[in-house]
Amino acid sequence: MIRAISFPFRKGRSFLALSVMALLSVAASAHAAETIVLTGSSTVAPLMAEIGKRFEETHPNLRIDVQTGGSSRGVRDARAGLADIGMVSRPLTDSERDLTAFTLAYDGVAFILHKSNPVKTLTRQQIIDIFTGKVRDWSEIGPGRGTIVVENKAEGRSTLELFLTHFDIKSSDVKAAVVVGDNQEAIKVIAGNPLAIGYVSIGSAVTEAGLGVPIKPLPMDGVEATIDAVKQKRFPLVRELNLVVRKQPEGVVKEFIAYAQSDQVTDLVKDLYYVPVGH
Amino acid sequence: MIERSRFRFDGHLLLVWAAPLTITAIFVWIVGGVLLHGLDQLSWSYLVEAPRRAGRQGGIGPILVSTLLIVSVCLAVAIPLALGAALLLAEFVPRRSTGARIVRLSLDVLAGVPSIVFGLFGSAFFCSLLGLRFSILSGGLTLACMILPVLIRTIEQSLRGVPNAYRMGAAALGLTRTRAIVTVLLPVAAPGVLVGVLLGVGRAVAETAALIFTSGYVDRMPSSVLDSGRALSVHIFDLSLNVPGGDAAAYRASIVLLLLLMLINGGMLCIHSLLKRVMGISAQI
Amino acid sequence: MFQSVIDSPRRHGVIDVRLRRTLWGVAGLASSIIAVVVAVVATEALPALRGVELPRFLNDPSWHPTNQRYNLAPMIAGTFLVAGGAVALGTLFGFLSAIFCCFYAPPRLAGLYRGVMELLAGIPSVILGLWGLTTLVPIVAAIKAPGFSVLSATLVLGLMIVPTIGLVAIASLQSVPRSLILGAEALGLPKWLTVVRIAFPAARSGLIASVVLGIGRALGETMAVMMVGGNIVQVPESLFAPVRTLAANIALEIPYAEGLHRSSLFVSGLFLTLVILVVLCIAEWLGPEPIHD
Amino acid sequence: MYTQLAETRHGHLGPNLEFPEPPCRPARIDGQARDLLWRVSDLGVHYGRKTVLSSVSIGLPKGKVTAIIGPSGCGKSTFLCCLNRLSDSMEGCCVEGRIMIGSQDIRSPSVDDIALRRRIGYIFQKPNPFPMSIRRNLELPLKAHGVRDAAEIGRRIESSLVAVGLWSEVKDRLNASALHLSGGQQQRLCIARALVLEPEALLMDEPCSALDPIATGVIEDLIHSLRQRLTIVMVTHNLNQAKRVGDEVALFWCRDGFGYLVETGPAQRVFEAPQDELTKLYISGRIC
Repeated sequence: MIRAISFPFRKGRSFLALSVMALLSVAASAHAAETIVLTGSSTVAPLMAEIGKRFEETHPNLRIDVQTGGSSRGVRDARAGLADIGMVSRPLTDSERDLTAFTLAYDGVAFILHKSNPVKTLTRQQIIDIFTGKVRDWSEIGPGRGTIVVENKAEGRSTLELFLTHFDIKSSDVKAAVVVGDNQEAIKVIAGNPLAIGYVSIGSAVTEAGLGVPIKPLPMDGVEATIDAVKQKRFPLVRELNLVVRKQPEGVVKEFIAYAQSDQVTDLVKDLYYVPVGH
Repeated sequence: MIERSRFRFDGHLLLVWAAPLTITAIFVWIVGGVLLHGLDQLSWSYLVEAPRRAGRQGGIGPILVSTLLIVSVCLAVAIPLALGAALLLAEFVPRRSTGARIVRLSLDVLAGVPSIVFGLFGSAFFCSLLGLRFSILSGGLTLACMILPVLIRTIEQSLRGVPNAYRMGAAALGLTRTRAIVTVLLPVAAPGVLVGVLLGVGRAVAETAALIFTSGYVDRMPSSVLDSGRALSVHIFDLSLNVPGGDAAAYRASIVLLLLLMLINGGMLCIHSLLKRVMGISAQI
Repeated sequence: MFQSVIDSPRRHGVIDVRLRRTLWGVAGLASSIIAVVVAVVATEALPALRGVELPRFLNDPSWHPTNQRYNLAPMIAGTFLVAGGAVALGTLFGFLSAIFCCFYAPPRLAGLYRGVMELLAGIPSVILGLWGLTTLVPIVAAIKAPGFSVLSATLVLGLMIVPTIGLVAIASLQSVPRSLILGAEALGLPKWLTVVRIAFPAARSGLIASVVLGIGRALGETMAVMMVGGNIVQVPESLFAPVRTLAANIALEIPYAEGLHRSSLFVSGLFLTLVILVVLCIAEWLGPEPIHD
Repeated sequence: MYTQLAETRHGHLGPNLEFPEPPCRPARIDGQARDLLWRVSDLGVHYGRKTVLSSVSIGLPKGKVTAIIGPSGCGKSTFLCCLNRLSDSMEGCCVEGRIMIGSQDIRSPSVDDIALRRRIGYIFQKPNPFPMSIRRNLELPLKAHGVRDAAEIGRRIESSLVAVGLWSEVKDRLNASALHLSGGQQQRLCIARALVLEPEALLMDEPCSALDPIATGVIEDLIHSLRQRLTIVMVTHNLNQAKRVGDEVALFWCRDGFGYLVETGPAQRVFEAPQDELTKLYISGRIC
């Protein structure tokens, strides 16, 4: 009777070990189908995921896995070969000359204010004064009153780099009241605060404004902030969304990149309010 | 002389009723906001179809499947580990022994590690070192590491709550430690264990940052545990922070997540009452 | 007459010894996870630790990694401030909720409120962050300027840890032997005194555990604090000044950090683990000895 | 009722535990070659540095009821725990000296303490039935010791409940929670729970201290009925109870913090003609 108690215990353990081995062997086979892995910027990822899905329709045994983790991860994984293609929402810096970039789409960056803010436009100098803290109150700009709530982007973000280079300020000079990460979060901050000013991708701004979010994009250097202005290259602040690869792509990866730049996907690019490359 | 005053105003009564009321009010405020925005296009097809237009349309079928897989992998790994460690801490080792204090301190520090660091740890350890790459398995394992501290602490507390009289009673009847634990201690401590599991599931379902780096972003229907799968919270995160015009869909997905939570909590309560009837355990009077 | 029975080999003992050994293995595994986490963070932090002298992490002029400035001090202060406020708030509301559920509420209402807390524990920090961003911050902004502040971060984080503290406190209060409570009530003690003087001390070890779990969750929270805290790197001089915690800092910058910037973020991860260790040792040392085992 | 109990004694308890021939031969009449179940020689017990019991040597006769009396705090309960090694489960308790059963010291590592506790039941002062149904309380020890067959379990439960006089009161609500029973009923359930394993001996630590006189009377009758079948060692404060129930009496006393054995012997002699001065005073009740 007492012996009976311990007997199942021994048998149970060997059964466990057997099932673990079985699980692992099955797993190895599951990955035979060919996969293209993309990692990188969370701004580009939604677009590439849709393009990947459409590309998969015409290539049955191909699987395209799009992962996020930020532009720096895209560069690192592409260089280390962990990912076939890296996604970067900015032009390559000179330290990244070893990678080759393929521009996927363009995206303008515009300043946005709360809808109720009476200010219609801002000159370049006014923007520099606001962001460096020389101007603190809307009354010093024109109509409207109240301390300005300056919204800046986090270190390393592509829109921040673009903003700093365009207005040639150093990131340590910017005096901000709030620092945000993604564009959508930036828009929600501005929508929630009538005295706030910030800069986001034009695509997001136009969409959310269209959906009734109380924000309005500001024209810059006289050019109104619309997707067409970016398409006709009239808008000064534009960033490119790139796919980066370590060595010259070949085979299905090359085909996929060409497909992503082709005009078969312009409807997808427009659906996410970016400007397709082709035109 | 001792008749009750008509209304015995007790300052503490106000305090004790005020706290839950504020918490419930805020909860209703949050959930109300979510329901208001997301309830309109909610339909059965939404729970089954695959997402379209980067999630703004179509359903969340594959994402629900990935979420359930991730949570079950997480619980399947975390609960046995937690039960083992908690049993050791509560039953086999004196509370103040150095071994127990080291285990407890290391778990408490683990409980404080931010979810983003867990994501990086998961992707470095499970994804690259163990070669699981972006997969539901590595997501589940990372989550298991995250919820272990909560599980172990609550289970240990519930085991300590079992009166000593039952342990002595079991010993006096000549039950071995193992059998006493299985037939007497764990059934009596079941309510506390249940609380721990509920908190663990709550944390696992609510996790975003860690899963982005481990279980991934792919919203295709996973074919095996080693496929990358997007969890529901990651989907909500992506829709609300990365996809322009994605808010309505984010709220819709949040409603489904809350329903999923209600389902899991309800399920746990049924398991508990079933357990009580089967084991014949009656609540302590 | 006993001979045949007593001399039977000690088979029972073997099972218990084997159980004890497996349990030690499992506990060892569980407690080794933190070592692996710290190892991963340390290997990634190595380049920055070598490149930048340690004191510079505390007295650099500011935190601008791209311009080689790595001052973490304001963020450490921010973490203590926000986590401390949130734990205080969470403990107050958590304990009051536990008292409500265990002693004051009719059973059906208590069950309902437990359900609310269990759901609140499951709400993703993204949703709480969004709610904070869209509703809480404008309210705080109405009181004083930016709205993104220590106050809103503390409120949101406090709200998040109430369920953790409340549910664990309920479990430990319920394990207080009924005879203790009945004894106190038999003496005609008012309910509040019974709770505070008899039930709480008896369940003290469980209550401490719930607070420690709350501290862990507060220090570890990333997403919600990032959305409502304002993320300005400064030692907040008032309750309404924006703040950035170490965890929010990592979440904010890790996707776009390169080289030394990225490994300096991991150094802040190490600092955060150190902060957690310090806070826990204080809690362990301050926490009075539990009365009974 | 008791014959039923006797028959089941022959049942086999599992493949390797052949049950020895029934012990219920009437004890030999001559008192000298008394048949002792326990032979305890200079037993000492201490928790960490605090000594609770020192140099106790006593023989506990088989088939008889030994009542252990003495003021509280003189280690009576600790002594009882050592007899079936329940002391092992007490944290920080270490025991010295020899406790012999037959020719075997029960504290030697080769002794299987689980089997030992199954043969020697223990009843606590405060009734501690498991928070389960009455049936489950009785089933649990049986299943733990390998009795699987449902009919056997049913019969055993009925016979032990009948033995403690609970059967008529609970037979139609066996699935009700044990915690809903009264104090006296709970204590009798605990005794039934011990009896269901058909032990050789029963250790009872002040079983009736928490019970009303009627319930105490029922338990004392129960002890009377079991005296032939089992060896019973009972700790009690109640001198009349010791007189009524005890065949043998042992007086423990407490001196500067630890307990020791004062005197032991047949109840009749100890109460009428106590040899030790201390016993005389304690029995006459003059020492408070």
